[in-house]
Amino acid sequence: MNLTNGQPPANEPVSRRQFLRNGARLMTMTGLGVAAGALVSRSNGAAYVWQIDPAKCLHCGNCATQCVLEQSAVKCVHAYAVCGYCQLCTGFFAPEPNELTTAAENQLCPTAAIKRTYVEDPYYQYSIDENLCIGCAKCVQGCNRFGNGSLFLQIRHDRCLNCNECAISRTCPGQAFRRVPVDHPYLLKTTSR
Amino acid sequence: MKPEFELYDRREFFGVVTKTAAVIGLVAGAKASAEEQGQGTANPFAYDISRFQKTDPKLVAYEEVNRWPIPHKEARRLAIGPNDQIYLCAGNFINCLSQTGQPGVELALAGPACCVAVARDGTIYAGLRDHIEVFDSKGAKTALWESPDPKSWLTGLAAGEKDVFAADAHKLVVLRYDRHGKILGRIGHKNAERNVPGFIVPSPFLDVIIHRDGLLRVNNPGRHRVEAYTFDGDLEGAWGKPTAAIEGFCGCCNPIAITTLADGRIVTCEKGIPRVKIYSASGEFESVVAGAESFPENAHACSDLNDCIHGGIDAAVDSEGHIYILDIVTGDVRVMKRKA
Amino acid sequence: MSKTPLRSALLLTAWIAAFFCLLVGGVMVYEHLTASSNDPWKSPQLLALKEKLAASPKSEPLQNEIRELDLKYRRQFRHRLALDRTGAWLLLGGAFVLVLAARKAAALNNAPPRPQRRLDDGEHSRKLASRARWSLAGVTVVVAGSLLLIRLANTSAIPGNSAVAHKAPVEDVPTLAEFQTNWPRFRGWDGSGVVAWDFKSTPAVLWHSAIPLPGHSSPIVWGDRAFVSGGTSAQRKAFCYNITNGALLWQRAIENVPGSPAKVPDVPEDTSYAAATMATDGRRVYVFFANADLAALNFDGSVAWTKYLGPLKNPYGYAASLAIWGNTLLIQLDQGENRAENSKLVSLQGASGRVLWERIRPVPASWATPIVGEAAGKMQIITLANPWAIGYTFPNGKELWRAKLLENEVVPSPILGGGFVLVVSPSSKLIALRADGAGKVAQAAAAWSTEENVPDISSPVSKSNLVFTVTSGGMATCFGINDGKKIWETNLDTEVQASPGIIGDNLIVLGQTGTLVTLQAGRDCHETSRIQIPDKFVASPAFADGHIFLRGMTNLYCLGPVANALKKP
Amino acid sequence: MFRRLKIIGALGLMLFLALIVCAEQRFPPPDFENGYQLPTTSTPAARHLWLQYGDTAVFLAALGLAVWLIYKKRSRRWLFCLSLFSLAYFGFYRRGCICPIGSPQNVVYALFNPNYAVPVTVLVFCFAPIIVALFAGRAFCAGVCPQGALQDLVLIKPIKVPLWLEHALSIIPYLFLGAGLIYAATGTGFMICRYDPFVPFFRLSGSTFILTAGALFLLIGMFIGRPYCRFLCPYGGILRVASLASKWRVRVTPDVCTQCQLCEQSCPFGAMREPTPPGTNPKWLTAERRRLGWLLVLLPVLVLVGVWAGSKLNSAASKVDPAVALYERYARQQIKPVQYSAMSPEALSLQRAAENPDATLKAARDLQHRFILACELLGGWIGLVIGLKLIALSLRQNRTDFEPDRGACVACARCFTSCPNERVRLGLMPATGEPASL
Repeated sequence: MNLTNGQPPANEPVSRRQFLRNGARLMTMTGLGVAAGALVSRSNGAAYVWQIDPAKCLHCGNCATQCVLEQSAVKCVHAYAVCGYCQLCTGFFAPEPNELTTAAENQLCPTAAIKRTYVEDPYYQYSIDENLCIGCAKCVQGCNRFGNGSLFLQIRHDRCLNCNECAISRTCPGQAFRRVPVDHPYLLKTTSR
Repeated sequence: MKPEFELYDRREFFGVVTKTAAVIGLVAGAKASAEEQGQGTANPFAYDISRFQKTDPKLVAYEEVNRWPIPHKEARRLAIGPNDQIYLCAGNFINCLSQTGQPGVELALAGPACCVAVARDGTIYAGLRDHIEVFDSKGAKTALWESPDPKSWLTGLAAGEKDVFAADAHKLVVLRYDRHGKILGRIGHKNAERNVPGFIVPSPFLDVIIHRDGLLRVNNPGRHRVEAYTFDGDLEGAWGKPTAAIEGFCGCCNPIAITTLADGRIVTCEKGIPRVKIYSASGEFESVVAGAESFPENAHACSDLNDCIHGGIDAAVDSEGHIYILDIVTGDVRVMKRKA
Repeated sequence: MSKTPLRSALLLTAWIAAFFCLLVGGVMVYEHLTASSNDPWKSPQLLALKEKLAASPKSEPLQNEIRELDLKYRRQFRHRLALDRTGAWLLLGGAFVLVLAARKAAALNNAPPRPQRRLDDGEHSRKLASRARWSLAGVTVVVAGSLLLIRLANTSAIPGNSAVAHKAPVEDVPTLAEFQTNWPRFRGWDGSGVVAWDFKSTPAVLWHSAIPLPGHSSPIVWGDRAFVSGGTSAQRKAFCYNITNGALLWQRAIENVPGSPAKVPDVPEDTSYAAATMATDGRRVYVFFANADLAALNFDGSVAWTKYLGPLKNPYGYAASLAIWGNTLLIQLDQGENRAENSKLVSLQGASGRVLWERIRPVPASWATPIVGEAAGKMQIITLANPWAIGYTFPNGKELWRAKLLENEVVPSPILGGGFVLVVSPSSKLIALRADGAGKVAQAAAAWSTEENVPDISSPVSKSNLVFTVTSGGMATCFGINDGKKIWETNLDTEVQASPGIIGDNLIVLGQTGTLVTLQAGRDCHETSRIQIPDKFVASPAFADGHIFLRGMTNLYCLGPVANALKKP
Repeated sequence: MFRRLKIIGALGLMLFLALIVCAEQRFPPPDFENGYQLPTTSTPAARHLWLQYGDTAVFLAALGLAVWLIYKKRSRRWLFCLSLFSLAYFGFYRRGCICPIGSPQNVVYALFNPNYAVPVTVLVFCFAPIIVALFAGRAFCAGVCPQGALQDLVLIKPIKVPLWLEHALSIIPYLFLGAGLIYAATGTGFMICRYDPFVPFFRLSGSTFILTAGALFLLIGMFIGRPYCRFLCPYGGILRVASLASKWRVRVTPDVCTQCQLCEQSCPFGAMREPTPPGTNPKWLTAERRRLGWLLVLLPVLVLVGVWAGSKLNSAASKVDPAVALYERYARQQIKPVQYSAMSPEALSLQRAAENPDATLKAARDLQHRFILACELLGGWIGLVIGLKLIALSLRQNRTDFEPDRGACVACARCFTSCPNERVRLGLMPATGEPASL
C-alpha cells in the first residue's frame, strides 16, 4: 500500500495527523510483513501438539493432577511388543500381593483400569481401559522398576485440548513434555531402539 | 448531569492504591516464605517399596575391598578364568583383566558380546546374540559354533570339562554342547512328562552354572527360583520364593544371575531392588553380599531408564572366595571380601 | 415503566435462574470438598486398611472390607466426574438464562438520559486530563512498589548472575598447528590432501571396525577419535571411533531437526545420504546430510545444535563436503538444474550454529568442496561450479573474483599450489589460475591449462613443484606446476573414485576395489608398494597420527606401518 | 560417472541393511503356542490440519463480516448475533484455543527460539486482527473475540468508570503484554494463556484459582463493561494502538452531530469523547506548552530509569522458569535440606538436578542471563508506555463533535441507534419533532 490511499478528498489537504497515521500504518504493515515472512519461511505449515517423551518421564503423578481436564488427557499405554507377559506383573499387582488375583487389595491401579487376561500358561495380557485410567503412572513405576517398561504415559490426542501452554508441562519434573509435529503425534516405545 | 469524578475523589483513589500495594506485598511475602520452608506435596501415586530397599546391616557378611572401572560401555556379564583373571564382555569386546583391573588381552567381536565362559584349560567361549565364538587362551579365534536358531538370544554360558552349556533366554532352553560345538541336548524346556515346568524369561537374563555337586543350576526368573538339572535335563529340584523381603526374589523376574562359591553355596543377583545374596546349596537364605544401598545408580536406573534390560548386575567368584560384582549401570567392578 | 408485568416476569426468571445457579454451584463445590478426599487413591480409611492387611495378609474380613470400600470409592469418583460434566452445563445454561433475563429487565428499566449541555471553555477537559495524569502517576507508583516488593521477596541462589551478564562466552579456537596435526575436514585442514610426516614401510591394516550405516563421506580425525557419517532414507547417524583400537565409542542419530520434513528427498545409492564429509574444530564435530540436516555434536556425542538448510534440489544428491576454518563452518549449497535456483555459500558460527552470512551463487548443482587458504596474499574461500570458479574473502565472504572456466558436472575440488589455484574442469581441462584477479576474470588469466588425462571425480594433489592427477580409469599423471608440462603418466590398472593424497614423499592412490598403491611423489614414476583390502572404496583417505584411515562400504580401516604401529608423527 | 558408482552403492547398502536390522533388534516377547497375536497400541490422531485451516477460514470470514456490519450495515443487533456465534464457535466449540490473545507469545517465542516453527494458522490468528485494526479499528473485539463476547453478554447495568481512572488503568494491558512477551521470548512459558480468566469456562474445567478469577471478572462485568478487555487484555492493547492509525473510524452518525450527548450516555466502555471548545484559551496555552515540553524531556528519563530498574529484576523474574526454580530449590537444599516425600515431583526433580548439578546450574544461569536483557527491555517498555501515555494526556485534542476514541472504541455499535439523527436516517423516528422517549 502507499500513502495515497487513506487520503481525504483532494479538495482539502492531508492534515498532519492523517499523514502521521498513514505513515504509521505503512510502517506497521511492512513490519508485520517482514516478521510474517521470516516466520513463514521457517514454519513448514504443520501444526504441533504436546507429547511426553517416555525416556524422560519420571512418573511423578503430576499428569493425573495438573491437566486442565478433570480427568487427565494423559493415559498409560502399553507397548505389547516390549511386554514380558509376566504372571506376576509388577505394573498390575501391588508390591507383595497376597495372591495373584484381580482382587482389589492385590491391584496396584487405584482405578482398576488395567485388565488382566489369560493368554496361555504362563502368560497373561495386560491392557488399559482408558476411560478409567487417570494417568497417575503408578503402574508405570512398577513396570519400569522391575519389568521391561512396556507401560508408559502418553498424551491421548482424542482427549487433549492441545492448550497453547500445556499445564502439566509447566510442572513436569523431568521436563519430558515437548511439541511434536501433528502428523507424528506419539512417542511410542517399540521393539527396535 | 453531575461530573463523574465526584464518584471517586483523589484521596480515596490513593487510599485504594496503597491498599492494593499492601495486598500485593503481603501475597508476595507469603509466597516467598512458603518457598523458603517449601513443603513438597506428597505423591499419592507413589509405588512405595522403600521399606525393602534398606538392608539389615546384621545380614551383610561382605565388605567392599576394591572397585575399578571397566574399559568398555554396555557391559553384560563377567567370568573368572583358571588363574583368576576376570573376563568381561562389554559392547563388542571381551576383555581379560587382572584381579586389580589391569587390562590384558582384548578380543574384538563382530557383534555385542552377551556372555562369556572360560574353561579350565583357558579356552574362552564368547556368546554373541545367537551364536558362540571360541578363542584359545591367547585370544586367537579357533571356532565359530553356528546359531542353533535365528531367534536365539544367548545370555549365559558355563564351560565344564567335556561340555559347554549355553542358556538361551528367548528359546527358553539351556543348550548342552560338547567342546567341539556339537549340540548334545536341550535342557529345561517345558516338558510335561519329564515334569519340567519350563523357564519364564521376560528379559534377557537367563544364567547357567555348573555346581560342584555335578548338577547344573539355572535361574528361572519368571518363577522366582533357582532350578537344578542333571546334564541330561532331569529337574532335580528348585528353590526360591517371590517376595521383595530379603529372603526371597523381588519383582516380576529375578534372580537374573547366579554363581557358586567353592563350598557350593550359591550367590544370586537381583535387579529392580539390586542386591547380591548368598543361599545355601539347598536354598536357605544365608547372608547378603551387597544390598540395594550399594547400588544407588543401578536402583535408580531401573526406575528411570526405558527398562531394566540396561540395568542389572552380575557376579563371579575367584579361587580366594572374593566375589566380583559387575554393576552394568555404573560400569565398574566391585571386589567384595568376607568380613573378618 | 416501573412495574410492567413483562418486567416482573423477567425479574422472576432472573431470580429463579440465579437461585438455580447457586444451587448447582453449591452442590458441585460441596462434592469437591467432600468427595475428592475420598478418591480411591487418597482415602485415609482405605490406606489404613491396606496397611492393616500388610500386617495380617490372610484375614478374610479385612480383604472383603477393602474390596467393598474400594468399589464404593471408585463409584463415587466416576459419579463425581459425571456430575461435574453435567453440572457445568447446567450452570452454564442457568447463567445464560439469568443474564438474558436480567439484560432485558435492565433494558426495560433504563430511564432515557436527560443530559444538560455543558457550557465550559475546556475547563472540564483540562481538569480531566490533570486528574488522569495524577492517577497515572499513582498507578506508576503502585507498579514500581509491587515490583520492588517482588524484588525484595526474591533472592537468587544462583552464583554470578549479574556481573558477567552481557559478555558472551568466548569460544576457544584450536591453534593452526592443532588443525594441521589433525585431519579436521575433507582432504585435511587445507583441503590439499598432503601431510608432511613420512611413512616409510608398507602400510598394513592395524584394525577395522564396522560402520553400521552406508555412506560415501570420508573419515575425519581429531585427537584419538575418528568420525564418519552414514545414512539411509530411514535414518542418518554420525559415528565416533577410538583410533587406537577401532572401538565404536558412540553413534548419534540426527533426527527431529526443526523444519526438516519427515519425507526425505530421494537420493541415488551411488551418492548416498551421507556423501558430505564431516568437519570438526576440535570442540564439536559437524555433520551434513543429503536431506539438508546440519548438526553439531559435542565430542561426547551429545547434540550441540541442529539446523535444516533445505530444501535441496540436487539431481544426484548433495555431495560437497563441509569446509571449516577456525570455528567458522562453510557449506557450498549449490543446487538445481539451471543457474537461478538459489544456490548459495553459507557461513555459520560453529559454537551457536548462527548463520554469519549467505552469498547467492549463479550456478546449478555442483559436488566440489570449497577450500579456505591464503592465495595472492589474501585469505580466500575458493568455490567451483559450472561455469564459475569464484573466490570470496575469508571470513566475511565478499566476492573477490570469478572466472568462467568450468563445464560438465563439477566434482573435483580445487587445491592451492605453486602460487596457483588448480582447478579441474571434469574430463576436459586442468587449469592453473592466479588467484590475484578481481571482478570477472578472463579465461586468459589462467597461467596454463592442459587437456591430458584430466580426472572427472578425484581432485588433484600437489607437492613442491609437481601436480598429480588420477583419472577414474586409473591413469596417474604428473605435471610440472609452473608450465603444466606432463612429466610422467602410468596406468595403475584399477578404477579410482577417491582423491589421491601425499604423505611425505609418497603419493597414495586408493582404488575402488581396495587396491592401495603407493608411488614416489617425484619427477620419476616409481611404484613403491601395493596392497589389497577386501572392500569397496569411494571415500578419500585421511592421514593423521601416523596412520591412514580409509572408509570402505562396510568398515572403517586404520592402516599403519606394522613395525611402529603407534609412532606419533 | 554416476552409473558406475550406482552398483557399488547398491552393494554397500544391501550388505548393511542386514546388519542394521539385527543391531536394532531388542529382546522379543515370548513365542506363544496358541497363535496369540500381539495387539497394537492404539494412537488416536490429533485434530486434523485441514480442520485447523477451516477454523482460520471461519475466523477470517467472521472478521470480514464484523467489518461489514460495523461500517455498512451499522447494525448492533447483527453484530451481537455474530459475537454470540463467535462465543459458541471459538469459545465453547474450539474451547478458547486457538485465540489471538495468546498468539503474540507464539510469534515472539518463534522469533527467539529457532527450534520452534510457528504454525501458519497461529500467524494468521495473530496478524489478521491487527491488519484489520489498521484499517477499520477493533472489529475483532466487537464481533469475533469470544472473551469479549462473553463479557459483552453479561453486561447488565453499566456503571461509568470515571474517565481519568479509565485513562490511568488503560496502561495495565501494556505491562501485562510486556511481561507476557519476555516470558515467551525466554521460553519460560505463556503467561497470557496461563492467566486467561475465561478459557476455563470454555473448557468447563480448570484450576480453582483461575475459575474464581474468571467468576469475579464476570461478576464485575455485569456492572463495568468488558473489564478484561479494557484493563487487562494485552491483545486489546495491541489493537488499541493499531486502531489509532486506522484508515476508517467508527462514526456515531454519518450525518451532523447535534451534540445531544446521548451517544456518550450509550457507551458502556467510556470510549466516547466530548467535543473540545473551539479555539484555545491563551491563559492556559503557555502552561500546556511548557508541560508538554517537560514531558517530552521526561520520556527518555523514564525509559532509562525503567531499564535500570529492570536490570535489578532478572533474578526475581527468572524464578518463574522451571529450570531456574529447580536450581534454586537444589541450592536451597544444599544449605538447609527439606525432606520431600518419596516420588513427589519435587523429590524427583531434585534427584535429576543432583545427578548433574553443573548442567542444572548452567541451564539456570543461561536463562538468568537471557532474563537480564529481557527485564531491561521490560523496564524500558514500562517507562516508555507511561511516558507516552502522559504525553498523550497532555496533547490538546480538537474535536468539534462527539466521537468515539479511536483506540478505546471496541466498535460494539451501541452508540449508533442512540443518535437521533441516525434513528431518523434509519427511519426509526420521524424526521421532525422531539426525540421520543424510548
